[in-house]
Amino acid sequence: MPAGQPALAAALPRFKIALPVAALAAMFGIIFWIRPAILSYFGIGLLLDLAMPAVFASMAQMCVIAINDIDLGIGPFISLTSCIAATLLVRAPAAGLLALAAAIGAYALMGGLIHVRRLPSIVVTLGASFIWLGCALLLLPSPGGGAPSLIAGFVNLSPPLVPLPILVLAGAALLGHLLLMRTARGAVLRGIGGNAKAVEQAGWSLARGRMLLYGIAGACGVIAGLLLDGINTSGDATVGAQYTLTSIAAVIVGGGEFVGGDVSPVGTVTGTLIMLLTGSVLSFVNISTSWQLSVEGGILIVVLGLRAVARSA
Amino acid sequence: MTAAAAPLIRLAAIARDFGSVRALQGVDLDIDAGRMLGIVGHNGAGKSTLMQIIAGTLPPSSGAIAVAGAPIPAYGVRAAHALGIRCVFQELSLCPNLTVFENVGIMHRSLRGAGWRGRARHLIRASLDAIFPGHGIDPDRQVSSLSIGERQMVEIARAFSETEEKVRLVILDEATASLAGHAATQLLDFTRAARARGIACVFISHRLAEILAYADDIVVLRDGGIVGTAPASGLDEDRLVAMMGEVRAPAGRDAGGARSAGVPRVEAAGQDGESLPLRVHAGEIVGLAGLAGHGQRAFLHRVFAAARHRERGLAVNGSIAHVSGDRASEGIFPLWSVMRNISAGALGRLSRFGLIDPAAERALAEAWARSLAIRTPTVSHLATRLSGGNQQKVLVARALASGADILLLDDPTRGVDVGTKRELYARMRAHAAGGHAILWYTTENAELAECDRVYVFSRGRITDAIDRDAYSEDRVIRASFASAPPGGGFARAG
Amino acid sequence: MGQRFANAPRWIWSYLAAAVVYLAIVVIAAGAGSFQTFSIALQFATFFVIAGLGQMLVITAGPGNIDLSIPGVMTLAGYLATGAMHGSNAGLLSGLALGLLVGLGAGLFNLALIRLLRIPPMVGTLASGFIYQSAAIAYSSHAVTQPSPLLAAFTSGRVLGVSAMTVLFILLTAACAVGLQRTRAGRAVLALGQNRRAASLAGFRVGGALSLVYLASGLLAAIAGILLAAYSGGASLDMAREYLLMSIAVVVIGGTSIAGGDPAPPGLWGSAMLLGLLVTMLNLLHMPEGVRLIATGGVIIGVLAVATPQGP
Amino acid sequence: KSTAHDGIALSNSYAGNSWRQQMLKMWKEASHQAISGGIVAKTKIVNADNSASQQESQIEDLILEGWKAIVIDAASPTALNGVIAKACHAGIVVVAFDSLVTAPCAYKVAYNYVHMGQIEARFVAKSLHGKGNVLEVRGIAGTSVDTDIHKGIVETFRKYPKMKIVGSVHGDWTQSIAQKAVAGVLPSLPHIEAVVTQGGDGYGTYEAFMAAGRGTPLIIFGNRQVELSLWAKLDKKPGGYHTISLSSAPGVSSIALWVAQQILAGAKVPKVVNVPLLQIHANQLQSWLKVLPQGAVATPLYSQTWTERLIAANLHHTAPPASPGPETLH
Ligand SMILES: Nc1ncnc2c1ncn2[C@@H]1O[C@H](COP(=O)(O)OP(=O)(O)OP(=O)(O)O)[C@@H](O)[C@H]1O
Ligand SMILES: Nc1ncnc2c1ncn2[C@@H]1O[C@H](COP(=O)(O)OP(=O)(O)OP(=O)(O)O)[C@@H](O)[C@H]1O
Ligand SMILES: [Mg+2]
Ligand SMILES: [Mg+2]
Repeated sequence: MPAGQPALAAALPRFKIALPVAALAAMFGIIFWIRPAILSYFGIGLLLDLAMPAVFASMAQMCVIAINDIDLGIGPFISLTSCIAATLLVRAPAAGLLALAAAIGAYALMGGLIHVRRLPSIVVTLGASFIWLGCALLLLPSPGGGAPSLIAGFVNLSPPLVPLPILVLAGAALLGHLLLMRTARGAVLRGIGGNAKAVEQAGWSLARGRMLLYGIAGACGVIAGLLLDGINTSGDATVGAQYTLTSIAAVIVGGGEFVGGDVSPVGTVTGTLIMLLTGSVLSFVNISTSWQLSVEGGILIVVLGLRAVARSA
Repeated sequence: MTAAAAPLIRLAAIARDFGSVRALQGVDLDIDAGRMLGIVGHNGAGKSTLMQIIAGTLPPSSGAIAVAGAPIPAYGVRAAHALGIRCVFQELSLCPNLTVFENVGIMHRSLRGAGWRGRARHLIRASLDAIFPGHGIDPDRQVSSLSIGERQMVEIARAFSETEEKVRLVILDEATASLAGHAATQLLDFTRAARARGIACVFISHRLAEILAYADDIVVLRDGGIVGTAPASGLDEDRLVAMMGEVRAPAGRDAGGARSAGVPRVEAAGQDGESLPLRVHAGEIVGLAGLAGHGQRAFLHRVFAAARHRERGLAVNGSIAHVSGDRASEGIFPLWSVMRNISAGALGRLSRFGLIDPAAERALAEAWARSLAIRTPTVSHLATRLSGGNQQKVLVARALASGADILLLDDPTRGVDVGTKRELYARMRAHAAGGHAILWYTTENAELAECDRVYVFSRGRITDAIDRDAYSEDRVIRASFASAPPGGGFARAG
Repeated sequence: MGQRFANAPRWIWSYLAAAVVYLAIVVIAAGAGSFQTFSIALQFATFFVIAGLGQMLVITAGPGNIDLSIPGVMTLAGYLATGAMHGSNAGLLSGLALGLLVGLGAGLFNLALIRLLRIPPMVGTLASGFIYQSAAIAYSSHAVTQPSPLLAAFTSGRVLGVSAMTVLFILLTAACAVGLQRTRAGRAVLALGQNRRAASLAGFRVGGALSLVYLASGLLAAIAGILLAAYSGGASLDMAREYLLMSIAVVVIGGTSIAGGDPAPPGLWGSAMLLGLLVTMLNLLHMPEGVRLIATGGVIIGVLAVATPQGP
Repeated sequence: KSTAHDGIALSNSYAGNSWRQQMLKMWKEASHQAISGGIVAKTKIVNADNSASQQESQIEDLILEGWKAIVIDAASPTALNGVIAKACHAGIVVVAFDSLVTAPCAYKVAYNYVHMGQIEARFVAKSLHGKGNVLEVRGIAGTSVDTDIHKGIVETFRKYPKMKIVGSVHGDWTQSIAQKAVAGVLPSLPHIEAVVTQGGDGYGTYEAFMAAGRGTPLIIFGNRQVELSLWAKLDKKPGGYHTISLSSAPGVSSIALWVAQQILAGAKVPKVVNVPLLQIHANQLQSWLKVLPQGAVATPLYSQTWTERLIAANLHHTAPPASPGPETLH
């Protein structure tokens, strides 16, 4: 770790968050400039409603990345929880709740397994991804099912003045920030990613820390699945598939690092919105959807490239 | 507290093994409240291991620990912490991704709930102010943005900070190594005040003057055992050095002979009045001396890099091989056999039509294993299964087998027993005599006697160049604390 | 010998598991067509092995190294190659050249991201994979992809009941295994994967080794894409979709250490056969897709847990 | 009511196979006719990557862009229901075709896939004189298209007690996957007399049989050019080759466009518009092959007037108009 240039080094964390925030602001600017009509209660609600599940997917990934792990199974896990919500939770709410709790428990146990047996998280979660998807398909072989009225009712809420997605996004960012960045326990959890030995030397159990973070990740996955079910009013065993990669991208674009426990909930929300709104911006400026993936890849490269330049400057 | 009362901490017959390495062999030690115990000893003597056992972060293999006269059966971090035992570990143990005050929160479990951030900030600021007046460290800074010295200050201040749990013992394991001179003085002066309040201190340092000036008692550790205990008042630097090291007469060797003039293998320009120039010729063994972390290792890396790319002020002529004493992180390939570890540097010569010849590879490895007397059942044995000293020999064999013109040795005898060391010295001499140039950084002053010339580093600069005839350990120690070469105003650091 | 013996079980596991599944198939089908089942599974395993070989090299270069752009490269190379062939043997060479060029270009681009821009390989290749896939999407709307008959025949042709393509890539796998263990460049990759610093200090060209594996991965992905497209009678946009995770799964089940430095080329065949035969077996048992996936996941975690050596 | 100032957008879940490419081409041709004829103002195509959530977000963007009608080829029969309800709520006409949706407010342009299965099974049973082993190559598991065709096949074969389905695999309507799946089970199967497919998988099935060294069974073909030219090739051999080609035509996108336009124009349109399947018989084979470039998919281009007649037939439960032939293409 270079000890020199403390001023620059001190500025880097700020730059890391300022960059995505500026990019997001620019995207909103373009959207509202091209289509001022979207700047309405209805428009914003529609523009951002899918950000609700996506943000929780990214939050789950963030919890795992916080301890230098990677989760290749979060997408199928979200599919599974949305299938549980669409079937069990509708037919037999008690069994559904139990299944969701078991899913969270399974996530925590997976964290425990990784810690105790010192397995590489990337492979364990890869294997788990097949299991989640398999369970989802067994539960719901073809898309269908319904949505519990409570959840469907929630996603259709029209709170006064501010559209629901904004409230949910702001709430997730705020709550995540308070829990992870402001509480003493949050600091300990992030500390594991930064210097696990130091945390252990201060008397904390690393096994418990990892299980807790995986458990929170599982809980975020469940929330994402529930929201997805509410929005779609049905379950689908493949509906969450692309969250696996976009959540990783969102965490990193939002200023997170793969190693070092350097993550931020606010950045993660920002990163998620950037990944999500790329498609809308392209659609509004009438660029063919063929190039959407290219633009997403390009944004990743530009943001991370700029960050690397800032780091080595 | 009278002398008759039980000591704050009593260690009885503490031993600790790391695999086949015996780091501590039955240490008995008392630590008294209100006094500072200084511990000195060569690298790898077992100082840090002992401290980790006291701090509860490492269980002893055997032995007993009693605090204030009461034996503690389930001794561990939590127990130690509850008893008011704090340790500033040798390697930094702050989380770089957290702020200063968050790191304080990690140590004090009682800092939680509403307002913990404010309390943590206040706590660390107060402690920093008390120990290092004028420190200029903002508790809201992220640790990764602090300099090494500042991080060290934070860690020290954190160890002395008190919540409801009172501090009874603070261990400072080479805590002054990365502190600027006046910060070190501030710290040591502060410990006087702390001792007056009944807090015990354990202070480990390679700066003997500090230990002598501030410690109440001094313990000397060698090869995992205590070889001497004395009140500091009765000791001086010479006697302490004598207790620490085996004072060995330099082994006889014929001066010169292979030593050649001509184009130097390595040549580093000096800086006027700041740093002396350095030169290594074929056939020479050149030592790099000074306190650990004063630029010797960085210099070796610069030389290594200069063999491939251009470097300003550094000329390297010839191929280069590197041997590190830090086997685990920059030497041994853990998945490879002894054979492959040895042959790694010589693959070019072992290849026929682009393919490595297995018979030739085996022959090479076996020849070197025999020549260096590496103790291994076969050369197909996993290198990590060997003892530390034999692993080190594997690395030396790799470098020698590569046939490089220049050999860089980075403290290559760390954790190596005396017999092996002697073998290696002889091997180096023979290698140099064979027309190779050797650049050797060591933290053991006794090894410097093996060199044709010694350059002493202090704060990244070369402050003295001592020829073999003029060599004395005293001169090395003096130059180690100098801030500039003799010509440019020689000053003794304190 | 001791070391080699200790390492052997790591890739043996996949062969054992594959053998068990194969025996189960023979029993279930009461012996009907058992050689054919084997040879067909082998033929399909080949595509996984080709892509897995590149992924294995990248993973061998050490922690954090993983190539997520493989599906993108496969799709793009498959499209461009079969698009240029236009169903005629005249276009064979230009098609092949175009496809391989895609692989080389992708490898270079990935390297630029990783070495020049210092983007972590995982996101770098994720991003570049998006770009390759998107290029394929854009190209697909005005392309007619039809492989040259010669190439198509090569992918499905048989010699003594075994596909010629399979034989070729068994040879390539063997060459790769030898290359890794017995050439200087191979040893550099192994050393890099075990300990980057030590490798550099031991005199290995670390940067060169890293470049080698990413270029190889790009090229092999391109080859897999071209052959898959040729075999399928043309490219499709999601022809490589399952290769994102499967290329990693094949490598890991095959006994390659995800921590780097310890590749297991023979294991690729064992694990690709295992995954293929598993599907056949569950198909024969009329098991639903869900069970097949759960079995796959169980196999991955199970093999990992069995084959991961436990430190002190 | 004039639709001259209205815009109609197509949200397509996936553009990665030849059927969908052809479908998009047909949409573009129909769009061209509609725009140059002054019938609608503009059209647009948005393709997703086969994921429901991406398609969802794209449809949301289309709603925000103010399109009057959105035509959907869906990634999931149910996952889009939420956003479709929002579109309907915003007064947008939603027409689903090909891969349908269950949202009640959406109009559907539907093939009768149960009927498709029935025709296939009846043809096979008649050709084999009511006795033989059949392999069923199915589509993508879990889709309604697959379950419907399967249903038609099974219920028809039930009437022929000596017709046996001895194996069933999922070929996902893709040559390569069908080939892999068929090749995987073939060794453990008895002699197969016929293969019922769902279209798009006939060529791969044939390849698998060849690779296994088995004789050519009766394979029901779809409408891919490779399938049709394979048929022509097999037919040249002594004895000929007796089969039919049965499939959904990608040109259905043009029907969906015109249906959407008709609804916007205020015409009376039933919630479900049934479209006849594209059947190609041996006598039509050559004329189709003449207009089909390599890699293409056989389909007519449906016109506005043809669609009007189709709608009328659906309203009055009369026979649908005869399917246009290859001559509608240029
Ligand atoms: N975790 C470990 N695993 C294996 N060996 C270890 C470990 N920690 C220490 N050792 C070995 O134990 C011995 C004592 O090491 P220790 O760190 O206590 O020395 P030290 O006196 O603190 O040296 P220094 O002055 O360099 O800090 C050394 O030989 C070292 O290699
Ligand atoms: N094994 C690796 N895994 C991940 N990234 C790597 C690896 N090796 C290199 N990189 C990336 O590539 C960058 C450039 O590599 P680097 O410059 O250290 O190689 P090099 O020193 O030029 O090699 P050489 O030994 O050939 O000189 C590194 O900073 C790092 O981001
Ligand atoms: Mg120490
Ligand atoms: Mg370099």
